Amino acid sequence: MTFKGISIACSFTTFGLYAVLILSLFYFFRTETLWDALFSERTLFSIRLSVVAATISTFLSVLIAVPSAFALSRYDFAGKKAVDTILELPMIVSPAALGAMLLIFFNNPLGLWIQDHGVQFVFTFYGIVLAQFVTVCGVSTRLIKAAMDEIPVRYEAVARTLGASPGKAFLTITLPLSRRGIVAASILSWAKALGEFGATITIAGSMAMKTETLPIAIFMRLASAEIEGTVVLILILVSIGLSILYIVRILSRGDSYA
Amino acid sequence: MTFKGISIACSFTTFGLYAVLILSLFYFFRTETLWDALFSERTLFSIRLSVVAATISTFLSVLIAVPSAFALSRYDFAGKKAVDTILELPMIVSPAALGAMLLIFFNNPLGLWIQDHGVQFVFTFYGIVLAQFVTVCGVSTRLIKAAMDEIPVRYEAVARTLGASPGKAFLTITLPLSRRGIVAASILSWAKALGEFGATITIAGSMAMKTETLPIAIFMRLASAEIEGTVVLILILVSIGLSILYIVRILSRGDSYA
Amino acid sequence: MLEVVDLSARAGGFVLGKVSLTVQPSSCHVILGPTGSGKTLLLESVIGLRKPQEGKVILEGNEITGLPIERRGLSYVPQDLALFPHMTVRENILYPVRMRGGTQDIENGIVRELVDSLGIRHLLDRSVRNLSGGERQRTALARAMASGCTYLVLDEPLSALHESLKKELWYLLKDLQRRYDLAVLMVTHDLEEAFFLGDTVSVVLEGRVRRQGTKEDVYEHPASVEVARFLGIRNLFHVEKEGGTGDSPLVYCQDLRTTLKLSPHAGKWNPTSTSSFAVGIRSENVAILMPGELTSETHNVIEGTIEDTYASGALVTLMATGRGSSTSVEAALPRSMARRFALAKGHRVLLHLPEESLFVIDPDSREDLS
Amino acid sequence: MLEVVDLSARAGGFVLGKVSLTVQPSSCHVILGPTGSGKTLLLESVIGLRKPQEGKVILEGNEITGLPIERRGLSYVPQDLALFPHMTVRENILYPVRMRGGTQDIENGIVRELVDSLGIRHLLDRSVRNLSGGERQRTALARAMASGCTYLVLDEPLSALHESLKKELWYLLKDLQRRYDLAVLMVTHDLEEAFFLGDTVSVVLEGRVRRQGTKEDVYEHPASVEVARFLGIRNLFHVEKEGGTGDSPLVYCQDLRTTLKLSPHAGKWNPTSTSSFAVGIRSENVAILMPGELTSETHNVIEGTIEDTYASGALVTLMATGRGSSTSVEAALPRSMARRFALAKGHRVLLHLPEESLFVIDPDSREDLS
Repeated sequence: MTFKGISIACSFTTFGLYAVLILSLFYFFRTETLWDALFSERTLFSIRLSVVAATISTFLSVLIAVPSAFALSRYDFAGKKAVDTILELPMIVSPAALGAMLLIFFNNPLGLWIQDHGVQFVFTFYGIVLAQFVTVCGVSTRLIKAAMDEIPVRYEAVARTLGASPGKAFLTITLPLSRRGIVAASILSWAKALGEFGATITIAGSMAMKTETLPIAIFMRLASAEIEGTVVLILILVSIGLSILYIVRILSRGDSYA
Repeated sequence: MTFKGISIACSFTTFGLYAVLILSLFYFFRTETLWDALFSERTLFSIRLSVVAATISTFLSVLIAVPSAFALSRYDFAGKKAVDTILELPMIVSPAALGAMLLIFFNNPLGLWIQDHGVQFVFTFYGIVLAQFVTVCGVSTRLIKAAMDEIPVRYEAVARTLGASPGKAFLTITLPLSRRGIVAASILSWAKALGEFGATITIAGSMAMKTETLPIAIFMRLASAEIEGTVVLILILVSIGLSILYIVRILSRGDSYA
Repeated sequence: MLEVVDLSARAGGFVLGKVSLTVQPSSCHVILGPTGSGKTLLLESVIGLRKPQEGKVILEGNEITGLPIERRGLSYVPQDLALFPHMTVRENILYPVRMRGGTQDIENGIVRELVDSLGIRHLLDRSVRNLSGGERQRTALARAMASGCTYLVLDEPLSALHESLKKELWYLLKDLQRRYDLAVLMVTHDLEEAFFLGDTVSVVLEGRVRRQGTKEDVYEHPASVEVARFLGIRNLFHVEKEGGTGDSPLVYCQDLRTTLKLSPHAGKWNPTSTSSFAVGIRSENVAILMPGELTSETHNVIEGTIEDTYASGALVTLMATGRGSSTSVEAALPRSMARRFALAKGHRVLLHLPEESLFVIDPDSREDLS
Repeated sequence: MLEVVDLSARAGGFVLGKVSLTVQPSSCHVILGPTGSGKTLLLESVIGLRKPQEGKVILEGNEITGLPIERRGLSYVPQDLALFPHMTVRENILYPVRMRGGTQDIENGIVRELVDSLGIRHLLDRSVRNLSGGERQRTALARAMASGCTYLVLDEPLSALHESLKKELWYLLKDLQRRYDLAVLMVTHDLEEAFFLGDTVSVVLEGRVRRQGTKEDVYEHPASVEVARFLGIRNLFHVEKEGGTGDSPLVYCQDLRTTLKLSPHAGKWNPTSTSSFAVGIRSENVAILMPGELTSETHNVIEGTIEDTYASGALVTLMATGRGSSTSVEAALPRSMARRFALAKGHRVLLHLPEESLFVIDPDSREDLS
């Protein structure tokens, strides 16, 4: 077998692994249970809860990620390296540890004060949003920074020689040029928020009809051996995931400023 | 405030968020409990279990990722897009769903046969390794592919005009040139395997002294309100995470073939 | 002998038309064309980096079109040289020897000779990352030639170098070519380089070979408007047949309002079927006569006024317009001559377009002349 | 007037020494140097993209060193042009108008004029992604000039273009410069471009200005070995003072085994303190005399044998070695002349090194001559 053949075979092995996992779901797939499971009040609540929470957390993180990413991509400032490093923390540290850190924070005096005088986070919808935000904020900043790094600084420099202030150069050049990268980063962040499990279950628990997001519902149903219902939920998540990959792939096609 | 100032302030906000989370751990940090928690049999078992499982799963995935990444980076073949897309699945789909898919697979006839005649995966050490492997294999392939994409194809092409077969060109040119990228990818994959929570807990459960990895131990201790012990475990994970980020940053510095 | 026969290739939407060319032993064939004309695509098809759609590549009588790259027997230096960055100069040079299972010794036969004639002995233990531009070129050449192969394929290998260094390497290449009897196929967009190094030249424009021949032939007779423009010739004029014999035809040039005498070797045209066509002349072939110098040679002389002069390097270029004409003639003359004649804007000059330097534009391409 | 005074800058480990230069109104100052010599660093410090370590930039009497980029009043065209890819040609050109709050109308005053004189009216609604090389250049120039600013800073703006297109743009640039009274500061590594476009030239080598002056001055008197080599001059010879008056000194050239007469304007040297130094001559200034042509001018003529000839484009270069000498002289002569004399390898020729073309190398740099 040629070298080329072996390497391609390896890549199909990995492919096969994931494909078998998806296909094996269909062994337990029943059309009847699809509708039952899909339109049960509890499933619909999970879907709505997941979508709303992921949307809010993604919106918030992109809002702060765009200017942060620009600062990290364009300016040199004291502490830049520290900021850049800590952004990867949620990608490296276990989500369970992240959730635990949140829970521990709310057992601190400051956290307790916030809980008493502001918003209740532990075991609530806000806790879900916060868990997702903490997981996603670093990722979206990193992705948007990568998109902005792709845009040569010279565009802004030239815009400035043409009379644009730094803010105007950002609004008229950098922002429109990184638009597709920002959209792609938002979608990927949204998918990550939607699938967040470890941090969410740690801070918000797994209360049916209250904090049961889709991933938590999968875990709970499986624990109670409802395989057919679980399969339906997994298929929903997998379909959303694959559609998102497809969209992002289209968005990032042919983006080159070299 | 200038535009530059605002954007830098935003990046420090994100930084502050994560920094506060880490700092709040120290509110519950007691030196006495550090040693107690660290050297308890159960903690040591968790650490050993996590390190061994993560090392095995990372080794296996890098082993298959290197040739797969080369095929994806260098060759055009039927189904390449499908392979490339599905590799991102574990990054997009919830780890809980991934674990559930594994569990469901082992309830299939094929999976049951494997369990009966080969290795027992559900609720065992092998289940942990498999969960980590499934989570990490796509990521490591993607990272190594990115490293290989950085190396201009012309190096191999020129090597071939100088008399090298495709296999020799890979061994003498591509592999040494992507060495640092492969090492960095392995380290990041190892960190991801170490922190894996959702898939592991779904397929391997959370049995003390059997399948309790570090992230699962954090979750379990927090559930039983042992905050001080949890803090120690989190600090271990965070320190490993930050050291790895630092190492990877050094490795990926100054790698340019343009 | 390396032959390319009816080769066509495609990259994305770009199509390279049927190309045929021959590289004679111990000679250099240059493929000359602007960026994006398909030169590199052609070279990569010959080397085997791309599958051609049609056509053959034949090396010393054997077809090599289907062979894997490593068994074609062509040495290749790409535009960016592709020196292996993780190896020293020595390791780079010995790479082809190693791949072909030879003795990995820098003191062995041809390798030793190359190291000395390229003057890179002192660099052997350096990493290729720390070489200067010229040192990189020499190393890449040594590596390509170390396998002893005498067919060398070069893709604009000097384009990154500064002019004076580039010229040093031209001399070096010529020297190597003679010493090792190399057959060189090379691509460039640099006119001077092409006409310095090439024995034969193919001009490629938009994926098609538009002109092919010996260097003198291509240089003096571009044959089409596009090729003439590409070679930097701006003196192109409409003419109509007027009379004269086949040996020395006379044409009337409306643009310059004068009658021109052509040489019989001025180019392919059929005076009986074509009555209206175009002629051209290189600016350095336009001579300036001082009023007293006007001899019995009364043909092909125009009286004009200097519109503008541009000095650049060795040559001074001037634009002059004949009386009653709106078309200007470009003349380039050595700086010393321009100084002696004290030529300046507004001066009257006599421009001589020598008949042996006028070439005829292939009438098929005449319509492109605006 | 744009003045740069004692500017020094640093990028990584690279240091640009103290540079002073002046761009006179309506003139063009060219910074000429090879890749990596610090040209772009210098330009970026003037534009404000980099903070200089020391020195001042003064525009029409006002120091602008500390001003933000957008308030310096300099228009800039970078090497890659940096046309905004998400805008049409029209939007690109109107960008500076929009940023300065002017009427965003292409038919307004200078913008309209520019669109017409640059010939880009038909491109206005095209995306800049689909422009050809020349169209991109014209758009970039129009955009830089649309704000009405008459100080233009260009960073090798033509380096990506093919030769013939490049020349078209040289003429266009000259024309724009005259029409709009532009003061241009421009960087290039292209010798021909520098001496075509520049009124004054600074040669920058390894972060230091090595020669500065009018274009003729720099071209004819490189003054140091490095600058001469960089300008492509290979005829550099050791000489020793022999005699003659201050007006027409005589030197003995060991390399060529002959006595040479120098002109009083040959360069700065002090015949009393320096007895041994070097002279140079451009290859195109070396004349070939036919045996009969030898006149009363007996000085500076060498009898030599042609070692090699190289034809390339308009000029033929030949290397000739004098009797008993091992140093060869490079002479470049027009192709037509080489043909008329039928010069070939082995022929004997008389080489004339005219005294007015010989220049003296600054003795401080003499030791670099190998």
